[in-house]
Parts: sequence; structure tokens; C-alpha cells
Amino acid sequence: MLLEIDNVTLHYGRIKALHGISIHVNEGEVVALIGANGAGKSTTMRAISGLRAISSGAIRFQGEDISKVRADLRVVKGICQSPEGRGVFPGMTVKENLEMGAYMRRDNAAIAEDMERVFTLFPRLKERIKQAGGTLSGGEQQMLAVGRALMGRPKLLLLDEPSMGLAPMLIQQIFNIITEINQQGTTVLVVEQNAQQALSRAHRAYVLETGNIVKEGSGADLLHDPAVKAAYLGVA
Amino acid sequence: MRQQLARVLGGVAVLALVAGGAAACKSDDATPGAGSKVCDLKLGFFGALTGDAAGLGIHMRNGVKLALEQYNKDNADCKVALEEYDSQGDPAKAPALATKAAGDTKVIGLVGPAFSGETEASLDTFKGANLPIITPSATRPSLSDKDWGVFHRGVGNDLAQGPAAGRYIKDVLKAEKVYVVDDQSAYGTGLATEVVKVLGTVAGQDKVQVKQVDFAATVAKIKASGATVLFFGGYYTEAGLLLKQAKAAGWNGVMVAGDGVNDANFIKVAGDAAAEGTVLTCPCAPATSAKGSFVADYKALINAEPGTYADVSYDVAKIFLEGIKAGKTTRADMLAFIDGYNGTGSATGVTYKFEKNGELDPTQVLVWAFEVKGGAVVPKVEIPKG
Amino acid sequence: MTDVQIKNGAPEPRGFTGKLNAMSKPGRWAAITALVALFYLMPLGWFADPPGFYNPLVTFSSDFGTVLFDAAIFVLLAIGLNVVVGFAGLLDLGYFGFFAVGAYAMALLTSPASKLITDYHWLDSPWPWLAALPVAIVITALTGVLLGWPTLRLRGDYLAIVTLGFAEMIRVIAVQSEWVLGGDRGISAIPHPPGEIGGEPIFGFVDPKPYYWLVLTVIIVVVFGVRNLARSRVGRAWVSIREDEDAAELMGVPTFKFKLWAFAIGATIGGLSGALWASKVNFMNSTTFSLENSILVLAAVILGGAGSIPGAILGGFLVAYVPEWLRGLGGFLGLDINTTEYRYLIFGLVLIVMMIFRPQGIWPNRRREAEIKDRQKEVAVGE
Amino acid sequence: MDFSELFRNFPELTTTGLTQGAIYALVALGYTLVYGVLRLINFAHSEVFMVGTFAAMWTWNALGFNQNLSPSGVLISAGVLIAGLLAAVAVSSATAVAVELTAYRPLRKRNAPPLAFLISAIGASFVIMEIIGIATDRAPYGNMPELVSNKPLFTILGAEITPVQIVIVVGALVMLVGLDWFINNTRLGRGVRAVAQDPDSAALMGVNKGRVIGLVFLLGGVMAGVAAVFANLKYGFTKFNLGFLFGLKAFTAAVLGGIGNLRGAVLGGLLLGLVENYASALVGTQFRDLVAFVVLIAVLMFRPTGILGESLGRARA
Amino acid sequence: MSERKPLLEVDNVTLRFGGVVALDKVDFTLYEGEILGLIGPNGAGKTTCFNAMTGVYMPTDGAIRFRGQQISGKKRHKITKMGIARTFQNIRLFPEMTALENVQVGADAHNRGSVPSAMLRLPRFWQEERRGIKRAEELLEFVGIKGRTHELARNLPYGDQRRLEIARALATDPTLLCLDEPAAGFNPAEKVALLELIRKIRDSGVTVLLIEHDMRLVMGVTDRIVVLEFGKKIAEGTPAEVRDNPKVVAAYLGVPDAA
Repeated sequence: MLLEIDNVTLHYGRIKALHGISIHVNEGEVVALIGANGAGKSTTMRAISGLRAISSGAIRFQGEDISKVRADLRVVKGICQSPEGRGVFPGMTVKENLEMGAYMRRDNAAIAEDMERVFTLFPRLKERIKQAGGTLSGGEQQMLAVGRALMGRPKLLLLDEPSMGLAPMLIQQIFNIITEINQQGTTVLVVEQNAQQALSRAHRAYVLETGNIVKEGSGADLLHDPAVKAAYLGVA
Repeated sequence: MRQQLARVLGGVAVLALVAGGAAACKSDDATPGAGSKVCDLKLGFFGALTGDAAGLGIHMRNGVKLALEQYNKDNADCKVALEEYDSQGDPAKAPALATKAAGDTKVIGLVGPAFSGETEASLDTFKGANLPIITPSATRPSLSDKDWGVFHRGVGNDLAQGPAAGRYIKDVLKAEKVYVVDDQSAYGTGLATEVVKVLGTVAGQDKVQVKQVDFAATVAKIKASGATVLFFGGYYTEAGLLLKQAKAAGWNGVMVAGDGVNDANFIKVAGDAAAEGTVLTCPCAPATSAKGSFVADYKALINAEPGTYADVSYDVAKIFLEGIKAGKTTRADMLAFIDGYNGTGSATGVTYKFEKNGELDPTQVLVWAFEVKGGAVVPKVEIPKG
Repeated sequence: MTDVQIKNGAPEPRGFTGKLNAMSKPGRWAAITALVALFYLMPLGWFADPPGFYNPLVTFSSDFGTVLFDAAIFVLLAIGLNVVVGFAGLLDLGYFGFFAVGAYAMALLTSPASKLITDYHWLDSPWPWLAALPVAIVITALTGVLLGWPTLRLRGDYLAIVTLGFAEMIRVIAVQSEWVLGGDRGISAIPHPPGEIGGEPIFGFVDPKPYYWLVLTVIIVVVFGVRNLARSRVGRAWVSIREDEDAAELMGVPTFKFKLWAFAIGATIGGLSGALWASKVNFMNSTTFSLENSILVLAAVILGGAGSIPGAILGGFLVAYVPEWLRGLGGFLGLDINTTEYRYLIFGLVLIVMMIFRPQGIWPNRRREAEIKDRQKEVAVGE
Repeated sequence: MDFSELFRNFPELTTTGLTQGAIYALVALGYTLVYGVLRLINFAHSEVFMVGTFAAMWTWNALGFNQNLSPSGVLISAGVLIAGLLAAVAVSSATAVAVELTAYRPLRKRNAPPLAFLISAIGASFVIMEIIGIATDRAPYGNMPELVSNKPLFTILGAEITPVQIVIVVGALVMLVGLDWFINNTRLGRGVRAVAQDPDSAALMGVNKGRVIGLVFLLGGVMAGVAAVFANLKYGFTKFNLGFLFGLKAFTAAVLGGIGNLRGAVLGGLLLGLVENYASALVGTQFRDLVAFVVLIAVLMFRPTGILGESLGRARA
Repeated sequence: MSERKPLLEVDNVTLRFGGVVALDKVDFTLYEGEILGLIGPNGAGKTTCFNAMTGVYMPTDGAIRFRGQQISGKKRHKITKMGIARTFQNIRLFPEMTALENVQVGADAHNRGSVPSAMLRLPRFWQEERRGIKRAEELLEFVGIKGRTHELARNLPYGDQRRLEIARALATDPTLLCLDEPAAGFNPAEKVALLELIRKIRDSGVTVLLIEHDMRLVMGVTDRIVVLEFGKKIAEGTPAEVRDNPKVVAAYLGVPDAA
């Protein structure tokens, strides 16, 4: 088990945003976390990456409790995230953004190698290498955010809504790349509203509703679960 | 809300208990019996000890301190204590201190207030308490306009010094073109106005701000005016900086300034070379042998060069101390003693004899010109009365 | 449905309107009355100087009555700034400027030494005190509007620097030796408030107590006015602006208008305190209007607890009183240290320590306190 | 209005204005760096500058040099100058970091509201100023050796140029370019920009926010230390409350240029130096501060976030 | 249907931020008394469109008319007074105010008494205050959170915060209520309740514009739907028409896995 979220609660002020959720991610898996807006998906991501302290429970990574570890040190341990809303540094060039992804690494040769790898995955980024992040289109920013997270050579890649605001063509492309990354050996935890794509690509998935895990199962099972369709897709 | 109120009331109650419990020894006011020796009298010093103007005030306080130290050494059985009133030079802070001093019957007299503003803000209070004061440095002429009774001035006012400085520039330096700068303080503007009055026309005039450090624009104007003499009305810091920057910019004239600049710090700020030749007027006489001892004593006690007005403060403090020695232990007696005083200060060489309005006897007000030579202020010549 | 644990029990009536109902509680009024009475009695002999005891609360090296007056003036200022900073959330670093405007307006109108009379002949004779006071206040209010009109569109720190600049501009103008305001020479002979008892003027030079009582009374009136505002549409508008200006605007709150009102009310109170102060001190000059005072008033508001009227009162009192109290502390404790010199050093340390351990202020608004306590939990890991 | 005065002295006013502006700019960078990362006005920065002036002055005095004994020879002068510079930089940056550790970090740990930071910074400012004030008897301190000559060296377009001016302007330029380079081209600099642009994303890249904040205070302190030495060279004088004056002006400069924007701080500083000098000539020295603030307010009316706008991130734009 | 009176006309509105085109010639009309759904994938420009309608943004090109009156360029609080109210996607209540006070702020939009009447507690103040409290209490009951009247907004549960936002918006007496993802984060039961509430609001005579993700909710409650994608209108019609539009299916529901 690479990541284990054990009965985690989290508060915003006095409002309980996570009601004791338990999730685990095994090495080599793609796990999807789906749910409506405000269900607590992004909050879960922030808890894993350390941007928010949890109120109770534990987050274990490779067996070690990291719930008290500072966010930047979790990156060192191998958890890299492409945050919701992409979090691209608007005033930095594409290259600098990618370099930021490798911020805690010192192996310059390997960094250059990884950058080439990102450019192979996203040729678009290579074209824009000198452009400021803020001036990229939504899709390009999304590619940049994913590519940047890859620059950290993560053991676990967290992707928060990678399809947000993307054209259908691009969504598919992004998910293809996610699959490819996974096949190259990176474990992926992806949060998605685009459930159809996410579920069809994921080995396993969890459905989150108002801070609770209401369902879990293999991607394929959930994809065809009429209850999930009814509750989430709304097109029963 | 209710709980908080209760807590506050509780807190007040606790404090009241503490106050009661403290029950410290509160000595009764000593009512000095006539003729009996009163030994817990205090002499006040009123001026800036913190804040921007503290550089001046601290030296004055030290002058008073020295006088007391010497007195207490000779009268170990009946010492006089120093009570400090730090006004920060701000008239707004003066009333609380003035009222305190007025209410403290042990305070027999006051050296100060140091500045004209705070003096003006507190004279009514001193008058109400019949507390005699001698200011060593507040030189605004109007302070003596009203017949306060308690007010005395240990220096000549702007009307004595300003015109003298003007005459010196006109008659001794024989300058054709004079540039006049002041720092907009009451003291600085007062002197500058008097100087301009005597000179008639000047090559130019500018005003700067207290605390300003860059005088480039003023220097440019001075240079462009072709003036050979620069009169500066203000205090030593700005004077030093202005002169230093003017000399650095290649101006070769002579600066003339008043006693507010007559301070070791002036030479420190301007530097020996730039300060060389600067003429400083002072409503005081040149060093006597006694003054020599004052400087040495001051250095021994304070471990610093005496600053502006430290000598005056020392001298006027000694007037009070002479009064105490003579058994004047009430304010009324002290006031009468000062009004009738006639003696020469050992540090300044000035003869202290006060007019009815509190000014120094004009016949006693000498204005001397001093000159900076080799990093020290040396006397040059007495400026003849106009 | 409920995904939050909320304390059970009947909801306590809270907030402005909730308090309207709960206000008539006699206990609370009794407590407030007792406190106010204590304030009135404070400068009197027994409280200032209980027989047989040495009262450690009394200032040692400056007159207690005058310190109380100065503190009361600061309290008034803090109440005024609290409207601007605490209620409307506008960071004003130059609030003391309004104090200066009020003081100068009062001095220029009432003093026979005013240059308006002696040099410019705009006035034939000094105005009576009672006529000048409202005019001085109106002038300050107009100054507030005049400053606010162009600048209140700026947000946050930009407003802060502009207000700071405004206060500096007023100071620089005040320093000008040749202008109306008299610079360092100042304005003297500012008359005292009128009133006689048995042929003796109530307001004289020596006794500060009547002035203190006057300002105390003014404070009570102002507190009622400000409290009424806080518990009204206007107060709600201010809080809504402070919490989410855009949302407020979209809910129909004319934010600019209410910000301007906050500024004008703050200015009015500042001007009022300046005018009262001027008529006590009799003489004033440019020295008093340094920037430090603006910062001290702001410190008072935040130290007490921004947005809380009792907090502003307490903060204003402490900021004026503690340095004065520290003056003679060394002597009182029998120590050979001159606390006069160290008092601002100690005061600075107190500010830091207070903000670390009580960032919400000493007597905060209950809502703010809850908010700040919640904030403390909302930190990222390891911050 | 005295235009003749302005025109006659224009070249000289410009050179002195630029020299002064360079010092403002260096101090302004400290405000802007901290603001860019923390969105806070570091009120204590003025004192960081002030302690630097004393550190340099005392170092020179301790080396045996004073106004009457200046080192002879360019090499020795430069050595002495650099010794003072190092001392000032060390003391200023140590003070800046100490302020961060005592007055800011504990508050950040508690997620205190922004106003609390303002007050604790004011408290820190009081403490530093009072300590120096008490230590120096609140007297001006001016025992300064002549390390760089201030005699005119040559004339350009009617303006006499002195070595001091050259050292200050060139030195400031080197510092500014160096800082700009550091922020834009080094790994640590990228970390600073990342935290400024998006603190959360930066943490997700493994940037230690606490260290970046410490670094920003350190850099601000370094700049203030250099500015302190330049101020010493130019004025040969310091005082416990000197920081207030420079701090206020530098802060104004930072806002003028666009607080949080490094190049804005430089532009604002130079502009303010020039405006002050021109205004002194045009309407009288006593109005220079008035004019400076009027210009500030006028600029903010039309460009509410300063001339170059906010954001440390866009510093390269 | 042809008798319908247009309430809000979005007339060829284009909105650019720098180089990015957020809205591209969007054109639709909202008729009195209807519930119009505005849907589209994340980032399609729904909220931007909303913001343009409530005066937060000025359209770069085109016009927005409310009852025939231009609203672009008007002050935001004036637009509210004209009768447009809104809620926010990411709830923006005044957290330190009680529920009642939050609604009162909305009700104050039509109060005229200002500083003097409040300071001196003039009769007008009491009159307006009483009326405001009464109205606020009614609205809290209407949206179903009467029990929370004196809770601070920040302490309300998520669902109640959403309801409170609606009550606050209704307090401004709008003709048009714009709801920005009101069901975000709701469970099915809550969504059903919300559906009821929206109908109730419409029945009380308020026209509703609804941005929503949940298609079932949108399909269930709206009369007509406008679909945006990448700032462009790609479809408009009744729920049934929109549901069957292949463009909409592709854009909104995501592409099924090609593999």
C-alpha cells in the first residue's frame, strides 16, 4: 500500500469538510476520486499534499504517518500534485514552471532528461517554452501543471481535475497521457468531475459525497453502477 | 458581554485590593517649618529626554545633574534630588508634567522648560503654583510678554542674539551677499528674521525641515546666489549637514549660526574640515577658568563633551542650589531669592540678574562671536551692542 | 442534513439586533453605570490617592488628572478610528491628521492670537467657544470627505499609504512657519470652554479634572451614537464591506457611500477630540502632530480589539496611560533605573508580545474573537 | 514657483536626485520583497536600515578611522569601506531576520490577522529604535572618515559629478541588477517568485515557505545594509531616528512604483529622489515632502497599483 | 409563448480578458416568469456571463438590457436595486454576521434611512428596522432555515449556507434571481428540496436564472436551457431538445472512452 488515508476528518473553521474518510492507493494503481462540486474531493487532495492540516485520523505514505509533515517535505517523499485550478505560476515561463517542478532535486542531468520526457508527452509545451504561464490557454496550462508535477519524479501523482475546462479532444488526450504515465510506473490518484473518463481509466474509484465516501469499487463496476449514474451523472 | 463586564469589574476589584494591600509607606507631605533645615527638596528639569529632540535635552539635564552632584558632595547631610520631566519637546505632553511638578511641593524650582512651545503650554500652570522656573534655552521673546512672575530666562532671547549676529555679518565680516536659511523652528525662524532685519537685503532665503538630511537643493541655491556668508537659524544637526554638503559642493563661504549650533555634535556632523571657520554667536561670555573646570567636570561625570546649553543649565541650576543653601525652602522664598539674584555663572561667564519680566538684565546680556578652529569652538570677539 | 456539530441548546440571541432585545437587562445596566461612575470618580482624591495607601495605579511622575484627560482624548480618538478600521475595515494610517485639523480649526477660530485675526483679518474677533466647536467639527468632517472622495476607491495597503501621506501633508503644512498655522511658534491663548460656578470658571489652567469629566461625557455620548450606528443598517453595511466588499455591493450596499460615511464619522470624532484638546492646552504647535501619534492610535484600536467599542476604549486608555505610568515606575519600586527612558522600549515589547499571544486584542468583539480562534486552527501543516 | 531656480540648477538637481533616489530604491526593495511574498508592510524595515548606518560607522571608528583620520590610498580606503559594508550588511540582515523570527513568525504560526502583523512590526520598530537611541544618547553620530572623495571629478552637461555619486549610483545599480538576476535566474530566486505568485503551488513544488520568507527578509536586510553605507558616504551622519525618514520615503517609493514589484521599487525610488529635488528648487525645500506625497496620491489616482503594478512574479516584465 | 415579455436580453455579448476570449458573441433572452438554465462544462464561461449580467464585468462588446434598460456600466448596487439578485458559486456570505443580519443586508437595499436616522434612532429607523427583521424572518422561514436565525453564518452547515444565500438575495426584492450552482455539494435528498425551493421562488413571481452542473436538476426544473462551451452558445431550447443535441452531449457529459 503506497498511500493510506485512515479515517481522516478536516474542518474549515467550524464546518466539517471531511467526515472520517478512508482511502487507500496501491503501488502502480490509478485510483479515481469522483463526486460533485463541494463534495470534498479537492479538500482530500489538500490534506494529502499537506496544504491543510487534518483534524483527526492519519495519512500514511509508504507506511509512515505523514500527517504532521510539512507540505514541501511531502514532495521530497515523492508526492507531487497538479492542483485544482492548475496553480501555474503566471509570471514564470513554461520552462521555469517545469523547473519549479524539480525544485527539490539537484540532479541537473536527470532534470533535463525529465524535461525532454515532458516535452515528448506534451509537444505543445515545447513550442511555448519561453512563454509566461499566465498567457497560456486553459488546456496548455493544464498540460503544464501535469508536466510540472511529473518533473518531481513522483512516486504518487495527485491530479486534481485535470480535465477542467478542456475541450473533449484534449480531455481524452490528457487521460491518455495519464494512462501512459501510469504504465511508465507512476501511481496516480485523480480527482475528477468527468466521471466517465475517470472511471473508465481507473483501476479503482471512490465516490465522495458531502465529505463522506459513499461508494468504492473498481472503475468498471462504478461506471456501470446505476446508482452512481443517477446520483452523479444525472442522466439516468 | 455580561460575562466580560463581570470579569472587568472583578479585575477592578482585585486591583483595588492590591492597591489597599500594598499599603506602602506613603510619607506625609513635609511641611517645612520656618527656618528649619529641609532636606528632601527636589530640583526639576523639564525638557526632551526621549524623542527627536532628546539630543539637546539630555545635555541640559546632565548640566543640572552635574550641579547637583557637586552640591550634594558638599552637603552630604542635606541632599537635593533631581526630578526629571521628559516632555519629548512636545507641548502636548507638557501639561501633565507641569501639573505634576506644580503639585509636588518638594519641587522648589525648575530648570526648563527647554523649548519655547512647551514653556508656553505650561507657564499658566507654573504661575498657578508659584513655581519658579529658569529656562536655559527657550529664547522666544514673547515668553516674557506677560508678567508671569515665575518665569526667568537664563539666556538672551532671539532679540538679543539675532540682531547681534546680523551686525557681526554686516560690520565684522562685511559680507555683500548673505544667504539665510532657517529650519522653521520658532528659534531658527526667530533668529533668521532678526538677521534679515539687520541686513536689509539678502542674496536669498530658504527654509528647510527639522530632521531633513539632504540639502542638495538648498546648497544649489546657495551656490547659485554667490553668497559668501550663510546664516543658519536652527540647531546643530541640520547646520552640520547643510554646511558639510555645501562645502562638499564647492561653496567656500563662512557659515554663521546661533547658540543652537554651538555644540560638539555640530563639528562631529559637519566634520572638522568643513566646520573650520564657522562663526557661532552666543549670548554668553567666553571661557573663564571656571568654565575650564566645568568642561572637565562634565566630561568626568558624563563621559561626553558638554552639549549646547549644558553650561547654562549648570549655571541656572546653581542659582537654585545657592537659594536652597541660603535656606530658601519654600517656593515663595526661592522666587524672591531669584528675583534678587545677581551673580556670575561659572560655566557661561554670564552675569545673572533678572528683570521684572524675567528676562536677563539687558545690560548683562553680552553676545560673543565664537569661531570653530581646529575642531573646537574658541571665543573670538564680543559683538558690540547695536 | 446537518454536517456540522453545533452546540445544542436554544440559540443565544446574538448580534446587533439580537442584543436589542436583551439590552434591557437591569444587571447589565447596573454594571455599566457602576463602571461609568468609577470613571467619573477616578481623578478624585480618594481614588487617586486613597488615604493611608499608596495607590500603584496613579502615575508617579506626571499628573494623574492630566494623564486621565490625555487618556480620555486618546480613547475618543480610538473610538473614532475604530469606526474606520474596526467597523468598515479601512486601514487608515493617518488618523491623527483629523485630530490636527480639529485642533487647528478650533484654535484659529477662538484664539485672539490667531493669524486669521492678527494677520489676515478674515475675522474681526475671536469666535465664542460654543460657536467655534461645531464649526471645527464640520470642517474636520469635510476634510474627511474631501480626502475620502478620491482615495476610498483604493484598496487595502494603498489606502494606508495615502492616508499616511495625508497626515504627513498636514504636518508639513503645520510646520510652515509663515503660514496661518504658525508652525513651531504655534497658536497661543486658545480659550477654555465657558462656564462658571460661583464666579469661578469651571475650566481653568491648573485643574485638569473638569476637562476630564467633559471629555468623559463626550465619550459617553459618542459611544451611544457609534453603538447605535453599529447596530443599524449602517453598521451592517460596514461589516458587510469589511467581510466581502464585492458581495456587499452585489447585495445592493452602496459601498462607496458607506465607506465615505465611515471616513467622515471617524474624521468628525477625530476633529472633536482635537478641538477639545486644543481648548484645554491653551497653546499648541506643529510638534504635536507627528506621524507616531497616528500609529499609536492605530495600535490602540488593534490592541483593544478592532471592531469592539469597549476594546477601543481600553486600548486608547492603555496606549496613553501605560507609557506615563512607566515613567516613574523605577522610582516607585525603589530601583535605580530611569524608566522614563525605557518606556517606549517596554511599550514596543508589550505590543509584540500582545500580538503574539492575543492577536484578537484585549477585549475583542466576540465575533472577531471566534473568527481569529478559528483561523488559528486553519494553518497548513508545519506553519 | 521658481522656474528659473529649477532650470539653472537642473543638471545638478538631477544628479543629486538620482543619487538620493538610488538609496531610496535600495531601501524600497526591502519593503517590496517582503510585501511581494507576505502581502505585508514591514514597518520595522526602516530600523533595519538605521542599524546598518551605525554598524558601518562604528566599524570604521573601531578600525581607528574617523573624520580626522581618513585612510590614505585607494586600496586601503576601499578595504575600509568594504569592511564597513560587510558589517552593515551583516547587522542589517541579522536584524531583518530577527524581526521576522520574533515579530512575524510567531504570528504566522497562529495565522493572526494582517493588522496584528502591522502592530507587532510597529512594536519591533519601537524596540530597535529605542535600543539605539538609548545607546547613543539620542545624539547625531557623525564621526565619519572620508572614504570616497566628494570633490567633483568631472562635469557632464553642467553637472559636477563626484566619486561618491558614482559609487552610490553604480553600487546601487550593481545591487539592483544582482538582485534582479538572483530572483529571476537562481533556484532560490525562483522559489521566492513561486511563493509570491502562488504560495500553495509553491509548497506543492517542495518550496519551504518559511525558508523563502527568511530569505526575503535577509535579502531586504542586505539591500538596506548597502543603502545604509551609501547614506553614510553621502551624509556622513546618522541618528537613532534616521530610519523613520528614509523608511517613509522608501515605502512611498515602493508604492509609487508598484509594491511587490522589484523594478517598480527602483523606478519609484529614482523618481521620488528626482521629484523631491526638483520640488525643492521649484517651490522651496520646506515643501519637498508635501510635493512627494501629492505626486504619490496623483499617481495612485490614475494607476491604483503604482506605476508598474504589483507582483513580484512579474518582475521580469 | 410568443406573448412572453423579455426581461433580460443578452445581446451579442463578447468579453475579453487580455488575449483570452471569455465570452464570444453570446446571445439569448430571458423571459419573465421562466426558469432558464445556463449550463456548460467547467470553464465554459457561465460564471463570467453571470458576472457580466450583474455588473461585475463590463462586456467588451454587445449589450445587456434589463427590462429594456442598459445595465452594462451601471454601478453594481444600482443593478441590484433595479431588481437583479444573485448567489455565488463559492458561497460568499458575510461570515461574521448572523443569518438574520445577512438577510437584513439584502433587505436594506431598499431602505433609505442612513446615518442620522440610525444614530439618533429616529422613528424611521425603527420602522425600517422592524420591517427588515420581519421580512428577513419570513425569508429564513421561506428557505427553511428559521431555526438558524441567530447563528453566525460561518457556523451554518454547508447546505444551510446555500439556502441563506438565496434568502439574502431574495431580500433585495428581485425580479430576476440568478443562482450560481446552488446545488453544488448537495446530496440527492437536498437537491430535491432545492428543486422545490426554486419552483416556489418562481411561483412567487421571481424569474430565475440557474447555472448548474447537475443535469437532472436542470432538466427537472428549468423551462428552457442555454448551453455554453468555450464562451460560445452551442445550443438553446427546452430540456428535451437540449438533451438530445449531440453537441451538448459531447461537450457536457464528456467523451466516452474511445478505447
